[in-house]
Amino acid sequence: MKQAMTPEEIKERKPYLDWSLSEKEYDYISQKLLHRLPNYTEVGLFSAMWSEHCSYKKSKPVLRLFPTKGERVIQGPGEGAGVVDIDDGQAVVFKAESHNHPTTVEPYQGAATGVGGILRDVFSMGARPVAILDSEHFGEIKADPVMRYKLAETVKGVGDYGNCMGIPNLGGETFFDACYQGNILLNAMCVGLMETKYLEQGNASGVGNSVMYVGADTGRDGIHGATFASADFSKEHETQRSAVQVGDPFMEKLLLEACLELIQNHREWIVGIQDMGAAGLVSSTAEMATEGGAGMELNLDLVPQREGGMSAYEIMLSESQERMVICVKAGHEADVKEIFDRYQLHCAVIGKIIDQPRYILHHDGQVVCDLPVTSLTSDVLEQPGEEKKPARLNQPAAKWEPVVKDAGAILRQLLAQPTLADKTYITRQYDSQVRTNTLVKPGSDSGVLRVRGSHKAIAMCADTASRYVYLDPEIGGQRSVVEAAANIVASGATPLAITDCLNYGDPNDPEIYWELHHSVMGIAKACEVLATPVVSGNVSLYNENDGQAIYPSPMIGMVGLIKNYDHTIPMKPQNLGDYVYLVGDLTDNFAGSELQKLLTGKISGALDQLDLAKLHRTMEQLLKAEQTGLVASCHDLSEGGLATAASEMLFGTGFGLKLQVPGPISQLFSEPAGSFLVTVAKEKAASFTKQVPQARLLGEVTNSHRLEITTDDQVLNQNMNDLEKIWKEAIPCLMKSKA
Amino acid sequence: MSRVRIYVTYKPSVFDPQGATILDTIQTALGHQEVSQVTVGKFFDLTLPAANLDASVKEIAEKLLVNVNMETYRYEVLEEAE
Amino acid sequence: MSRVRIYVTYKPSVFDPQGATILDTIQTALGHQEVSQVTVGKFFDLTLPAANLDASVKEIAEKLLVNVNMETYRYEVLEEAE
Amino acid sequence: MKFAVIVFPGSNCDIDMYEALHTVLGVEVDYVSYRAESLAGYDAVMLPGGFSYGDYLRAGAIARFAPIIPAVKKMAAAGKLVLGVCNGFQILTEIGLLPGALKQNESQQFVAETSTLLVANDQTPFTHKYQVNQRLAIPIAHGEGCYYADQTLLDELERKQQIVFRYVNNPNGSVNDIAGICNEEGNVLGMMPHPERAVEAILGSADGLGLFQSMVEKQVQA
Ligand SMILES: Nc1ncnc2c1ncn2[C@@H]1O[C@H](COP(=O)(O)OP(=O)(O)O)[C@@H](O)[C@H]1O
Ligand SMILES: [Mg+2]
Repeated sequence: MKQAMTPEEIKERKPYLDWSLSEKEYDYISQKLLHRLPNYTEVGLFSAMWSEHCSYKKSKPVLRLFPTKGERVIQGPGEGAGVVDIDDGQAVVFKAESHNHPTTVEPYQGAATGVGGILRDVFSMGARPVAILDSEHFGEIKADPVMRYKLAETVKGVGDYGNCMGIPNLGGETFFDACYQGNILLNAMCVGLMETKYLEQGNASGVGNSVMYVGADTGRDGIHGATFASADFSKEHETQRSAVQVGDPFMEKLLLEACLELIQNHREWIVGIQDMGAAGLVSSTAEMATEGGAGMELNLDLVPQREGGMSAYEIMLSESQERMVICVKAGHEADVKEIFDRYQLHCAVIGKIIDQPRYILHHDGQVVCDLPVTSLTSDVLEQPGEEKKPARLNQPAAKWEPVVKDAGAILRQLLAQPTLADKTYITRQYDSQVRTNTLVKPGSDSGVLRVRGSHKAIAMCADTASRYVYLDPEIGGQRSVVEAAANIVASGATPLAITDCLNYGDPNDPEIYWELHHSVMGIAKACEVLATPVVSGNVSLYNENDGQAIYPSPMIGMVGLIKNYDHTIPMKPQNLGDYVYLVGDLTDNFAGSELQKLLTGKISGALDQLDLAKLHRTMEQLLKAEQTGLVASCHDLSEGGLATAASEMLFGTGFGLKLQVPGPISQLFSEPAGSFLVTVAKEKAASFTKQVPQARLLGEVTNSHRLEITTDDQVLNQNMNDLEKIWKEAIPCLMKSKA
Repeated sequence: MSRVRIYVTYKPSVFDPQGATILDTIQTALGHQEVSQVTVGKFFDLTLPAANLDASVKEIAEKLLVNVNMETYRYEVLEEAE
Repeated sequence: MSRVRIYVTYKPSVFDPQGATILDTIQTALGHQEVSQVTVGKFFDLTLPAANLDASVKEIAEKLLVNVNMETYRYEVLEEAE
Repeated sequence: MKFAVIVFPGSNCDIDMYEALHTVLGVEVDYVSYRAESLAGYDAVMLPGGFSYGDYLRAGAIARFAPIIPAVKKMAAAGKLVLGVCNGFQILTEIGLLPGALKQNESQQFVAETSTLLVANDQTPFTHKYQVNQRLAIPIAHGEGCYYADQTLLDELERKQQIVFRYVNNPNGSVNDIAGICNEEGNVLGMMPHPERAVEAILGSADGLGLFQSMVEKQVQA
């Protein structure tokens, strides 16, 4: 094939600038790595592999701050997904991934392929995906029909893919704020289970071993997806969008079953396996070769292709979905092929491992690429960003004091805010029970899944606290982890580890880099204190629209372990007359709260420091109480504070709560980190308070179906049926509005 | 009043898993090896006044019926009447 | 080879919520009050030899593409070639 | 009594059905591939839920050509019990073992929730452990579950008591609130709700147990 430009023309005309490769990087590659000018195909490969999406060149220095080790960590970051021991030779495998740009451009397919991609990451490790979670951030939908359409399509995309695969959706979050109007966020998380002995890694080695390609044919889908995802998303790009990736969950289901059959029954045939994600074939193969310390030679004419006339560059960078690469031991190619044939999947040997550390590509009878393997992967120039504390943080606004005249009216308004309102419109489109292990469906603090054949269960959640991160990246980062841990603990599970998706604006802006750096510091610190190492994650930068960045939005996906699922704690009160306790504190700082947004239309102010050690101690005590059967129900306070949490506990039950809360009524709407409402049977009260000394008795569970809270200055007394109606109808009503 | 038919199909380079599966079924399950290509599309029949037809159809198609990221369309007038 | 287009629609007695929803959106959200009816259908373009066309198409349509309990179809030849 | 759970490419509630029978009811059950051509030795056939062939075209439309289908029809003709759940129901209508068809939900959205069913006929081999008008909490999860039959067929179904389950709150627009129907002989049942997901109280409901117990007892009597 003819190269579109000669190396000299490339040097002169610098087309790589459009592909987000800088002149400095180009010069470094030519002078220091290759000692020659790269050809057209090679420059294309470099621009994709050196994009932030593949190389993490900007974020790597910051990511090193994360604690990644722990007693239970079997595999930390760097592989398809993190692997954490859950005893008995079993492990939980999980990772989250962002698909923000594709979802913003084409919500249905973007969301669907986001789910598809993260599933492959997990099953390429040898684990069976058992749950999907999704974190979605939208702009305001009230006055924006396009945003409503995007919400509907995103949800349909997440649902259709997971439903078709038969993997239950166990939770997520849906958040609304104007900062996502031009750039929505879709982070998908997958949790898998495996026998530890089947652990697979994405590496390729052993001279003479084969490189096999399996799954869907390669087409021109999503070419430059990786660089596209790493570039500011402005109007200009709207013309580039024909290369949409289309998901085929049916093919993925076959691929999943075939890969697991191969790994579990014939592990000895293979060296490593990896899915083709961002930057497709080049990224998967180059990373596998780097990982295995090997060289690789591929013949692109052997790659199954859906369209004729694709260039080497297109074949290597295609982001067609549902494809995997396997390094197969010499002599077992036919055996492997037999398995994939049986699932009616394409499978072809496309190359082999060679004895020099080079990455060589043949196409149309020519060598189109001949590079040192590591030049594409580990030799990337790291680019720690310049940092500058954002101006808004130098002088945070004065402390805001809410005036709450009618607490009932405020509560009703809060419950109608889409961020707080019932998400059944969304979760009802997701199958959450398929494969019959779901103990707690979406709608509680965490989703809980039984580990079939054992008495164990795993709990999981996905949380972001972007408003808090915006007001103070470091404390906000800590809060994100505390919020996730609180959800896990509320369900009765011991937090094990986290995965993350770091969603930020343009890192070349020093203020945004500072946000990234400081929020990661906060996350790292909280993970250290709460003993939840980071085992996998993903970075999504350049979340901007016409120069307007989103709030810094690190998403935390946490998984916890319940050793005996009889001790799974429900969110709803169970018995009339049970005592109600507050574990943790309320606060008079409303910076970043839903109340502040409701009453002032914006958020501002400084955050209070968190006492992480104390929060950790409290959670441990609460957990102990849960595991010894002292707790009847538990819910953590998050957006909307105690009043909202209490309402959520009562919805769908016939119960009421009668509480006495010292302090001004406004505090019922404050959002302290890591506080809980807990109900306890009266006869267990003494043991409970002994176990959790700081628990404060607030009142008890009634059968009036009213929420009655007396404070120092006001009484809140609301009929739960009225509140439930408001809460339930808010999102369906907004979605139906014609405005 | 006119009756208009708007045909919507995937752009040629967009992968159509449904079309691929149907073709495979026709060839293998039904044994019609002689069928060599299947593409799937949708159509919408609209009744609307003849005045300003072109502008109306264009707007309705591009704003609602067609996903311009991955689909293309064309339309024809089926019949015209008063 | 011929290129054949098979149109599949619901039988008239079968309620099509999709058409109704689209009509509603066109009228209210897009403000095109003048549109008075929308029906939706699918079509399949098949490439196959001209010989025995009618029998082949009938078989493929009735065995696979159409659920005769609720759908009807018709087809037309788009083009003929060697 | 021996059950067969048919596995089509894209089936995904096969394991749910298997576990309900094997682990919860403790009866003999095997997975049987869609490629098999015989069901000799089995007393009952279960077509599980999922997305056979991706549900491309129409739900259940392509599964109709699977090699196992003639054997399923043979079982039905021989009076053995055949149960299709969700995608299995869709397949049973596509292969003509049950009348009518399943359309996209009226809301045009996938719907997953626990539905309340009314037992409309407790005289079938699948429901004799229930009482007529008994309410059952059974999960549903489908996008194409709107049962359609024209008026003539509907009248006939009503007259011949082929309607086995109805929804209390119709979630998908099915005519006459139909959630499940059987054939005239009563040995083939298709239903959109998932009884196999309702066999353990810790998962939310055990109301589906009666259906499987009915099948097992029926067989023992036979
Ligand atoms: N997009 C979504 N997908 C799945 N579940 C969701 C989604 N959005 C919200 N949920 C579920 O709704 C419930 C409430 O969410 P949220 O208010 O974020 O809970 P919390 O404040 O406890 O983190 C949770 O169970 C959550 O898993
Ligand atoms: Mg919570």
